[in-house]
Amino acid sequence: MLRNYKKPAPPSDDKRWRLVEATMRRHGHDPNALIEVLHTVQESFGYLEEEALQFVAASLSVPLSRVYGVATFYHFFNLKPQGEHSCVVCMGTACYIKGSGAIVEAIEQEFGVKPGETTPDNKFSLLSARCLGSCGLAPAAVLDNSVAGKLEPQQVVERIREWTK
Amino acid sequence: MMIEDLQKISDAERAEAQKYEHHVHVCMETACIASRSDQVKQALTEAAERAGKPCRVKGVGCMGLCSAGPLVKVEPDGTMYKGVTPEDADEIVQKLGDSPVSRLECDTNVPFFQRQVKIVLENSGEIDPERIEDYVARDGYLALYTALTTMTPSEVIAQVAKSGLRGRGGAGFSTGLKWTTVAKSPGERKFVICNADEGDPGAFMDRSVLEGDPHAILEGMTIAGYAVGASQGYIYVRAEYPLAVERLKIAIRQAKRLGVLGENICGTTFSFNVDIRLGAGAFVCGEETALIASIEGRMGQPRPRPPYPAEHGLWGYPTLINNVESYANIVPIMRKGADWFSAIGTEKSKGTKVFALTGCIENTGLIEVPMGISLREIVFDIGGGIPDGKKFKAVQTGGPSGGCIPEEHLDMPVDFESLLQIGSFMGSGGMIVMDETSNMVDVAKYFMEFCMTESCGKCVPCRVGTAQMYDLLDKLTKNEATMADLQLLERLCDVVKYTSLCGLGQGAPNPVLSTLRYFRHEYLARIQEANHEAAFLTD
Amino acid sequence: MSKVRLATVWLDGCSGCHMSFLDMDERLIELADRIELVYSPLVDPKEFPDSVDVTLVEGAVSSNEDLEKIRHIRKHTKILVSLGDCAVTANVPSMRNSFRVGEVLDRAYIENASTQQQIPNVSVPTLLRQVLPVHSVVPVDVFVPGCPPSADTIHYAITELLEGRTPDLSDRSRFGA
Amino acid sequence: MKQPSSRIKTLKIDGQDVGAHEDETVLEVARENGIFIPTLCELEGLSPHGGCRLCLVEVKGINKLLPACVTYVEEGMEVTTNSTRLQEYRRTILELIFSEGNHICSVCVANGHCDLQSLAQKLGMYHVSVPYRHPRRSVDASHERFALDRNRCILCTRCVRVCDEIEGAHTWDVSGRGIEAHIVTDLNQPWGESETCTSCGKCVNVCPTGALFEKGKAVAEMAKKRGFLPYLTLMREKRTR
Repeated sequence: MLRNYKKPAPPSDDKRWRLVEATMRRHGHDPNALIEVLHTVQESFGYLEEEALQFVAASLSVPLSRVYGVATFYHFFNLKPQGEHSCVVCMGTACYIKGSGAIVEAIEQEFGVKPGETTPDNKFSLLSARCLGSCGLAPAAVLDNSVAGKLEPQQVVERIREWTK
Repeated sequence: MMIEDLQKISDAERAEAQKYEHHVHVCMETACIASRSDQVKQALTEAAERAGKPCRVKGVGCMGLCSAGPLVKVEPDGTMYKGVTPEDADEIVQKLGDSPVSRLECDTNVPFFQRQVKIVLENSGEIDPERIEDYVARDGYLALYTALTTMTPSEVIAQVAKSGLRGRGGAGFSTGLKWTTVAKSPGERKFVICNADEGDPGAFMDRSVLEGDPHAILEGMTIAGYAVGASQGYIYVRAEYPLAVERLKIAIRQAKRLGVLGENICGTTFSFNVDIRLGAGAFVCGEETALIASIEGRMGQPRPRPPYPAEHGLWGYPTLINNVESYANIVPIMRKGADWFSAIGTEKSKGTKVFALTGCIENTGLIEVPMGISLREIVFDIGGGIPDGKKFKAVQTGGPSGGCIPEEHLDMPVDFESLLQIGSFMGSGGMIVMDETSNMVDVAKYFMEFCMTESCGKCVPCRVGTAQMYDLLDKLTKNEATMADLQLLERLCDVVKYTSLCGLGQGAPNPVLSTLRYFRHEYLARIQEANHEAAFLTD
Repeated sequence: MSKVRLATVWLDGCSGCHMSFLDMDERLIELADRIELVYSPLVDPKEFPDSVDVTLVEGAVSSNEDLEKIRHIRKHTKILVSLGDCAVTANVPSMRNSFRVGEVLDRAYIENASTQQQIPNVSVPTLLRQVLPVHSVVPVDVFVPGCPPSADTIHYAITELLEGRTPDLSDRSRFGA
Repeated sequence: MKQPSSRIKTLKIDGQDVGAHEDETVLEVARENGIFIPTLCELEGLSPHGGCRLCLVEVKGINKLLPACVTYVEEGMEVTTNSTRLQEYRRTILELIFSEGNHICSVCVANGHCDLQSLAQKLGMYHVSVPYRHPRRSVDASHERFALDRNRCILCTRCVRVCDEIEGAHTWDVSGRGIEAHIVTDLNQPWGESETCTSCGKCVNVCPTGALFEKGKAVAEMAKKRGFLPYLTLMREKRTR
């Protein structure tokens, strides 16, 4: 690495970049910290925008295509902004056996979005998870960051309807 | 940090506990919190204050019967309440020391509670996972202290080896042997990794242990670090488990402050640090070489083994990787001895196994049973059988690499070898019960869809093979498949199983193979009912 | 000795394989001593005969008409040979498979048509969802890849079959050539 | 370059006694002895990948199949490279590769110069019995001199490795995973707009199929020149000595 190489400045004066820079500093700008840093970016901004990827790549001295590869390999990362509200339906085996498929179908029908999609008005994103580890409450979903269990499709649809009013 | 300090904390904690006549434990795990247990705890605390009773309310880890949450346990009488709401708080507090609130009572004198043997879960439901003092009061960190001050690393390894403990992550490799290999591998640095990337759908054992007893993992890892000569540990945990991550962070902070983690642990020259690394939603990272790639900040793609991580692991250094449950067994083994541990279980599979019992079963939740128990005891005694008068059809173990076990094998003992023999797999401990309404072709398709989307894409058989098998299963479930399709499916199962690079691909055909083995008639029925023309028609 | 009854059919392909067949030139005359060409775009009969020893199929299965034809042929043929890449792999015709049938028809008959923009629907066969290689519809006995297989390859394949052997094409033919 | 100090091992490949340096792979030794093991992702001069699985061999006493490209020789090893079982597995793997993309040899620039095409012939894979998937994949022709047709990409990652390890640019990488995986330049912008690409063309020449090609080449005209790779690797090793 070049000894006098200057670390790039953040893309804007948005204060959230400080959180990202703090994570990078904590890891000594080590290229190995890429995933940790991407987590911080997503936590701070909600998704990984292109200029963020560029900034992280330059700061950690990681090739652009590798940053993009990592960001798209891991399904936890979003490259597009998410809706104001989100519903993550668990598709783990226990939830599947207990009918989480019907919940997804009901949401698809009512709001016209498939898992991974956001409504055009940006109000609501439907997501699916591999397993929330809340199998005892199957079928379960995360409605705006809180886990809810033993759900009926209609119950979830009504909750989302309130969000999208 | 000296033994006297540990003793002092322990004594103080016990003395504090003595002040209270009643102890109310509220489960504060993801599943119970989802049923508002945090509010229940708050309400109980306030109710106790109002009533002025000598009562201590504390948040604890999993008590097992997750489907009946929020669970509340009252000590010393051991009354268990289920489905508690904040509105019940006053009544529960009023009745303390009196007869229990019968409408909320959960009978603990049943096989679900009586048949379990708790080693890994010994502290779950007993201690407040966010207070190290509570852990210390139950002899926490005593095993570490003893190991560091009275045993050599090879004596520690010898004890683990003698216990007969086998890795709880799935394949059941001898833990002692793994530790020996890492200890003997030359390397200027070594690493200890805890695999907490619990990705099997329908499995939450590791989450429960991390949320309910995080210090047990830290202590187990530190003992491992001492044994193999590592000074740095990583816990690779799923980002989907925020509460577990939070509790681990708290635990690490507290352990460092107490001097049982960090520099010069327990006043010795041994130093050991633990950092958390977050997964990012890739099941394949449960595979150890992919996990290492992920900690190194790269795509989680496995590489061919050998060389094994024990010799050539994180950044090329010898690396010990065990899963959460394996580490959780270390402290009890060190404290109670190898002989005590190896007396539990079967000849080749020692100790206990934690299972997440879910699906179409009366008692859904977390159980810990001795190895060698029969599946029938688990499903019908502990699990309470199938609800709504339906008939049992199969139990699925081993996650996406496992298999579906039919009624005829229910009397088989649960151990590593027996499960393999009947075409399943111990796996990490997910156990999903299916009743007569489950269609096995659908189940096979469900798991294949999982493997297809979780395939990293590096090797051809897994990347393309799982997609092709999924398409064939999809055709079967849509009643469009022919006998030729079934033959092709079987041929692909063989190729993918034997030519894939890592365990994900090698195991991907198992759900198909096991359902074909025991439920072939369901596949044939789909073919007989099929309309073969549909596949050709214009869209 | 009675002659071997040979048929050739042309499904969705460019007829190049048939051209290559004709490129056997004078060897065709030799073959004529041992073979009776009972059905082919090259000869008159319009009905596929009830009993054929060997059928060479050029072209992929693209329409409901192809589908019916190849099933009928399979029923009445002892040895079915996929001749050329279209029959073996679906080749160029299958390039439409990445798109929906509607999209393809729109592109061909509406978007790119300067006059009479209209999708033909009278007395033309219906297109299948996907263009398929022959073996995904009926069992195939011999595969002769190539685009087209050379006259030498075709001659070799036929003479081997006449001798009752399965042709080994390892040095003679490959996809695309 | 083999170290003079490296020890010699003796082993059997397909019944033939062979000697090898201990730091050699089964694949290298087989090649030295004129024994053919099919490969696709492997390319001499690049780091091993182990993804195509065509070089899997049987080793006596080990119940798993091992990739010859990353399996090092051991004393007394008995290797079988061409059993009926291996032949069948290899054909099926080739069928899977053909079924994954849109490989239409007859209209491909690399027709006649393609590793995949010639392996199919060599291993006797005359038809693909698994259904073709016919994915809808994009073509990137934004670069001045080269183009990428993802329909013909088999994800061997030779381009990714040559760009990273030999050219040092790391313009290419794999995006996504599983059946959705595909190669991208930089942050997935058009190749022609890549800031890191040096237009050296190494990726084009190591590509085993017609996925990466020079513009202006018609069907069957895209022959690949790979002589530079062992040469550059050798020169590098000399320099670091």
